[in-house]
Amino acid sequence: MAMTMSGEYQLAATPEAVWAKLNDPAVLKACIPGCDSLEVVGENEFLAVATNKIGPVKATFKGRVKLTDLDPPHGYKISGQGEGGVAGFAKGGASVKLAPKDGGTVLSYEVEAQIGGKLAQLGQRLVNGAAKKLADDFFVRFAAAVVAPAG
Amino acid sequence: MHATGIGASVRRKEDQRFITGQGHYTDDINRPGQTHAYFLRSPHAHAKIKNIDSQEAASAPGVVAVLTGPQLATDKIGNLICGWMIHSKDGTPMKMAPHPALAVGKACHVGDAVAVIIAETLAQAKDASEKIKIDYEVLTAVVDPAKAQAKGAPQIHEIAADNTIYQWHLGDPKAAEAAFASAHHVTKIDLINNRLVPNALEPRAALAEYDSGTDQLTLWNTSQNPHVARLVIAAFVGMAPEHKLRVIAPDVGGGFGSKIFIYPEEVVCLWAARKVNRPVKWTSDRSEAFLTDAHGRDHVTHAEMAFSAEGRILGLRAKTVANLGAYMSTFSSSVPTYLYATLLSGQYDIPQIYCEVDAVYTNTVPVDAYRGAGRPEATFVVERLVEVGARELGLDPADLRKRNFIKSFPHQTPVIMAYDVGDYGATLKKAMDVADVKGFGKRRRESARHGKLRGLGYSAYIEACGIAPSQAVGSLGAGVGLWESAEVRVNPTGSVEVLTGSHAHGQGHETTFAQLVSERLGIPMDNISIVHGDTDKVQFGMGTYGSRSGAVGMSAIVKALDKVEAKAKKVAAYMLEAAEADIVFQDGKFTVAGTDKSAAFADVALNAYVAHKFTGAELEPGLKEGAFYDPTNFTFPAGCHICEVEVDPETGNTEVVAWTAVDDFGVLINPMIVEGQVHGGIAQGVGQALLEGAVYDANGQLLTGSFMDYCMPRAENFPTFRVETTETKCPSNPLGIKGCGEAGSIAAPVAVINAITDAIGSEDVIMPATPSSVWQTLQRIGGRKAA
Amino acid sequence: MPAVAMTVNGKSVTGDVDARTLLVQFLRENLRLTGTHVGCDTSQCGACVVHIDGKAVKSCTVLALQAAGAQVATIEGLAPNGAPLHPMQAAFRENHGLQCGYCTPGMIMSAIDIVNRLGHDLEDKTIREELEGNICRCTGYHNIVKAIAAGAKAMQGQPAGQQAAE
Amino acid sequence: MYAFTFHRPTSVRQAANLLGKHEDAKLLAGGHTLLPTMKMRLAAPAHLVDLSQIEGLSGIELKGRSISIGALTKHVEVANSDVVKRNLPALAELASLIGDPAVRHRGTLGGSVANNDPTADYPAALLALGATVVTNKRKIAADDYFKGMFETALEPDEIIVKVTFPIAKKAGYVKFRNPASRYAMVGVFVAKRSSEIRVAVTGAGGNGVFRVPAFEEALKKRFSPKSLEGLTIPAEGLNSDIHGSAEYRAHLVGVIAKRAVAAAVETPEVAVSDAPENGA
Repeated sequence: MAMTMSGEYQLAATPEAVWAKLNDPAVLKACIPGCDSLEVVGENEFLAVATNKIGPVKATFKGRVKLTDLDPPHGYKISGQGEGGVAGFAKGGASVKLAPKDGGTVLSYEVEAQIGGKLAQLGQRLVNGAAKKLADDFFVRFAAAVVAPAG
Repeated sequence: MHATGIGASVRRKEDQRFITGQGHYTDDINRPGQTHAYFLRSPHAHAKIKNIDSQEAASAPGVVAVLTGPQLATDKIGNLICGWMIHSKDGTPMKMAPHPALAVGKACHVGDAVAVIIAETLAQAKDASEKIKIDYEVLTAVVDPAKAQAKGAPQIHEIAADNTIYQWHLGDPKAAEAAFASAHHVTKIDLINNRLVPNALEPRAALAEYDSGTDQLTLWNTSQNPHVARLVIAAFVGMAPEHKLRVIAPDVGGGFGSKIFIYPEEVVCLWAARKVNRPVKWTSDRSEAFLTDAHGRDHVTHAEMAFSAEGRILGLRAKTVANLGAYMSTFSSSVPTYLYATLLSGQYDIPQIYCEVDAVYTNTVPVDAYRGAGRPEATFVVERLVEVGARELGLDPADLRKRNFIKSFPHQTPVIMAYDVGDYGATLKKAMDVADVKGFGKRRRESARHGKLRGLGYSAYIEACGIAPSQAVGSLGAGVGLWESAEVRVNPTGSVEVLTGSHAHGQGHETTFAQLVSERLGIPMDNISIVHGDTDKVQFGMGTYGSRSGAVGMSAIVKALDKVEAKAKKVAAYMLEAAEADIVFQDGKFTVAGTDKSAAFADVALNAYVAHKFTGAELEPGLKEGAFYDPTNFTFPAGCHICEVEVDPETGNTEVVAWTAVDDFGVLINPMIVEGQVHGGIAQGVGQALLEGAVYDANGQLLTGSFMDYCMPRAENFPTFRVETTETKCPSNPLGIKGCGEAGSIAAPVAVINAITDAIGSEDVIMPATPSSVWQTLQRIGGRKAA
Repeated sequence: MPAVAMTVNGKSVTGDVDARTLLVQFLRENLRLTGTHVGCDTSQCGACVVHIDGKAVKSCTVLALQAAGAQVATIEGLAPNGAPLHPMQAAFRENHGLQCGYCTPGMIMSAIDIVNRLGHDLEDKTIREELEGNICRCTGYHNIVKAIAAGAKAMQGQPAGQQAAE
Repeated sequence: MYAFTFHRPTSVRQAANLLGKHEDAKLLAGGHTLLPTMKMRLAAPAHLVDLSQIEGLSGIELKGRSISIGALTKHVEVANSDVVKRNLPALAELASLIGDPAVRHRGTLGGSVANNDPTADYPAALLALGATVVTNKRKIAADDYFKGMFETALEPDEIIVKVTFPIAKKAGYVKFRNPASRYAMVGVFVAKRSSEIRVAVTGAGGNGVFRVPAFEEALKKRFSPKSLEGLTIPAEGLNSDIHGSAEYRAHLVGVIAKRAVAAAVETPEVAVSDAPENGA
């Protein structure tokens, strides 16, 4: 099943500062919900393992995360696809845009996510809400990370 | 008629074992040393399989073998086939893509089997399956039949450009054009016949065993036609010669068409059983069934009906795109063609009909015959056109129907079929009486007082059953003849075994067939056994589908009984020392005409076997006769169903509040069983109209993959049905019977939709008419219909 | 493997089972009581209904270990070894309340449970509502509803011990 | 199902210890959510802690102006309880609408509340009635308990012991079922107490059960279905799936709320004066 989500956050930092965080693997790891590990495997490419719980369902997804269409400090596309074993697979991408506003930065995103396999077949009741929540979680945490002191 | 003869509602013989838990379904059977198969299936709708690494899985605990598609070819196991050849308008044959039992190089739908794990226990097989690493390259999928032929759509099979399997047509386009040009009014509709998942309650299963000493393979499976399964698996898949393969379909828990076909899993179980030299068992679970049982329907249609100023139908045109899914299932090609377009005349005298059908591949589960197969789709088109036409012309829908009914028989339609007999006016009239159509206005006002919108919908359907004359279906492309066989074995003590090539999976053959024999031979039902479903016992048979077991299967029994009687008369003539011509057989006794000399049936049977009264030179000992019966025509059951609904305009919820069915099935052998068949058919038809529908997302993921999202009809979805019959005897078989198994599912969907559209005053209603979709329509038309 | 002991159709049974064994698997595979069927994997179809301590439950959604010490009744226990049919079984036959027979054991066990809870005088509407956990694909439910109404009445004169063979 | 170790503790303390000791342990009550998920291999707890042998976790008691229901009390017991039917008929009605009869014979209040499925019925009752979730560690007000879809205030080793429901003067629950799954597409619990009126909605929200202040305000003026005439809630944030759009669900919330109020109005007033319930 395919889902689209979007949102907007006002961040109290310059676009340059936000951009730096958006490209910091440690920040990404902290923001990807359930991320167990994020390993740099190439330029703007990571290997990630994330465990997500949706009610009774618990699935660990392993896969690649890539940053493309890099346009510092205006935005990029972060996309990933993961294999969740029996649960199926998930893939998706978020176009992230940064724009200066009121001395800070407006971060807006549009997420497209796709679920396949058993979760898509059996998880109607669970998946829509969960995907939205995961996307929200990511950007809520990111917003927090942006204003947090470095290190 | 006697207490257990033709026309009596005899209670079913088979029930004893089912109500006590003693049935023997495939999954109930176990063989010594049995292993379990688990299929690893593609989670992608369309993907290249670049590599399969099964090493770790092969050495996992309990694993006996891990097998993949390329090994099938190495072992010379052939592809599954579609057995009905359809040619396109331009004369080219249909584009049948290879369908290996395990995917080779490419997966074409979610659920396509990619590997099989054979292990000591099912849990071990599943555990091991998670250790298989498959490198997929995901390809773009196409799931919407209307988009499959579009430029730029991904091509699923090399053989089929534009994913087009065939572009077929029937009728005379020019004559139809002329009819439309002369029309006073043309009614046009666009509709979708929604994809359904058959969901027989018993999931499919297969158990295969190999005897290396005799090189014999045995397959127990959930099949509606074990002989055809054996034929295809022997002759096309090349698994084993026919005489070295035994197929047994034991008790089967419902089929509705989905168990006619030959599926990958049974082929793989046979292959694996020989490879590992141990029995291999596979039982589908429900989620797997959703992804592997052939689905039904899935048509996108534009249709038009031309009317004269007097409300006479002048012509019908339809253009349909039929989604056959990722591969061509066993009989898939015939469903949207010869089982569909040939019924577009409905019950009406329509001078011109022209129909075009494009069949396409998509990245979805294969589609094949499901209860009604083609005929529900045809009925939906015809009865929507008539209903909408009547409303547009301002005519009473029942009157418009009456005006156009075929009234003299035989009647040749413009679309092949020659209707033999019927009285459509009689079924409509009786249905209107039983449904109290006259009182509908009052009921509608009563509903309105409770804030509900009440509607009434008709469905005057016809079907072609008892398929069919072999020569006819052969000329239309069928790869098999559609006769049936029977053998009547009279034992020396006078008890009888009837071996039939038809197969029962809920229809009660053990009872109805015995009723026929009981009446004919004058022996009690308890002395008769009906044997079916085992290729080692029954010589050959074409199985059960298309409501053919009565009209064709029982006619074969009649033919064999004729031979038994003739032979028994000869024996009786010797016993009674009379001329054969003087022997009369009645009420289970052979009597010398005009005398009181007689011999009971059992005595004659004994004498046939002891052979003391005659010499073998003149008459062979024994009393056992076989027959093959090939019908001379289809049968044409027809009837009228009337549905009343109440729509809750606040929620969009539709409740079926009354149902009347009046059907003409010809002669009824067991009215109780016939009624039961009608009930079940109505439920499936109402299911299609209100509740059921397979939904794929754009990437080919099946979103209705369990009973959590695919809504099965439940008891509370129905009122008490009113089921009646009329009778015109079928002239083309010795019993005068027509077939009843599919009527309800053919008649019901359009009756429901005609009722809802009547209730809300808009034709814009899709199937399934879920509360949310009806509510949306109500929003579009601005609330409720003016009273 | 853990051992499990329970009473099934009045007989004490024991078995060693993998903890993940479902009650329905234990009944079908260990005890060879194959009258209890599996028709879905989401606890909806009701083909697997048995009674635990006198109450209808879906045996596909109970671990065998959870039934330890319980009284389990299956379709096979209603008329064991050629005993006369339970009135509900007889009513299903008399009213043609079954076709392929696959949902039937679960239907009958649910039907007896309905009578045990709601008594012998059941309206059609009540029966239809109470059957929401039992799916039949063959009959359209019409004759099942009739059978249960008739079976409920027939159970009235029945000795208490035979209400279900717990 | 994946392999796991099965535990059958006989006290809440033992059960809590097992949860504390094994990171990957799950409580098993009725099992009607967990076991199907495990069968699909979509959950793989290494340890299952079956609560059925613990005494005192089940039962229904009238305590002052509240009904206290043990966590392991089955839905059928709540549906049939004379105490509940007399004092909180809407809650009995709600329990009678969960799943199907066989499911109600196994499924438990505690299991449902702990799971907090966004389409489950009980959360609406807890929130509308202002119930209190009593665990082995503390008491949690319903307002603080539900934290979003499938999320609750429960800590990893916290076990629900019972839930206390203050008795309302009038209450009603109406559920519009998803026809396939029988879960709520929209379920609305309306409760009128002397202190306040609450309307809680389950099934519709992307983030689980929620209250509708606008409806509550309208009902304060007059507790009648008419007060909700024409009122609806915004579609934003509501579930949208193949069974119905967010707009449809938003509309249904208004319709079903009206019906729930009608149901509440029709029930005879419960003769218990009610006051903020504390320290039960």
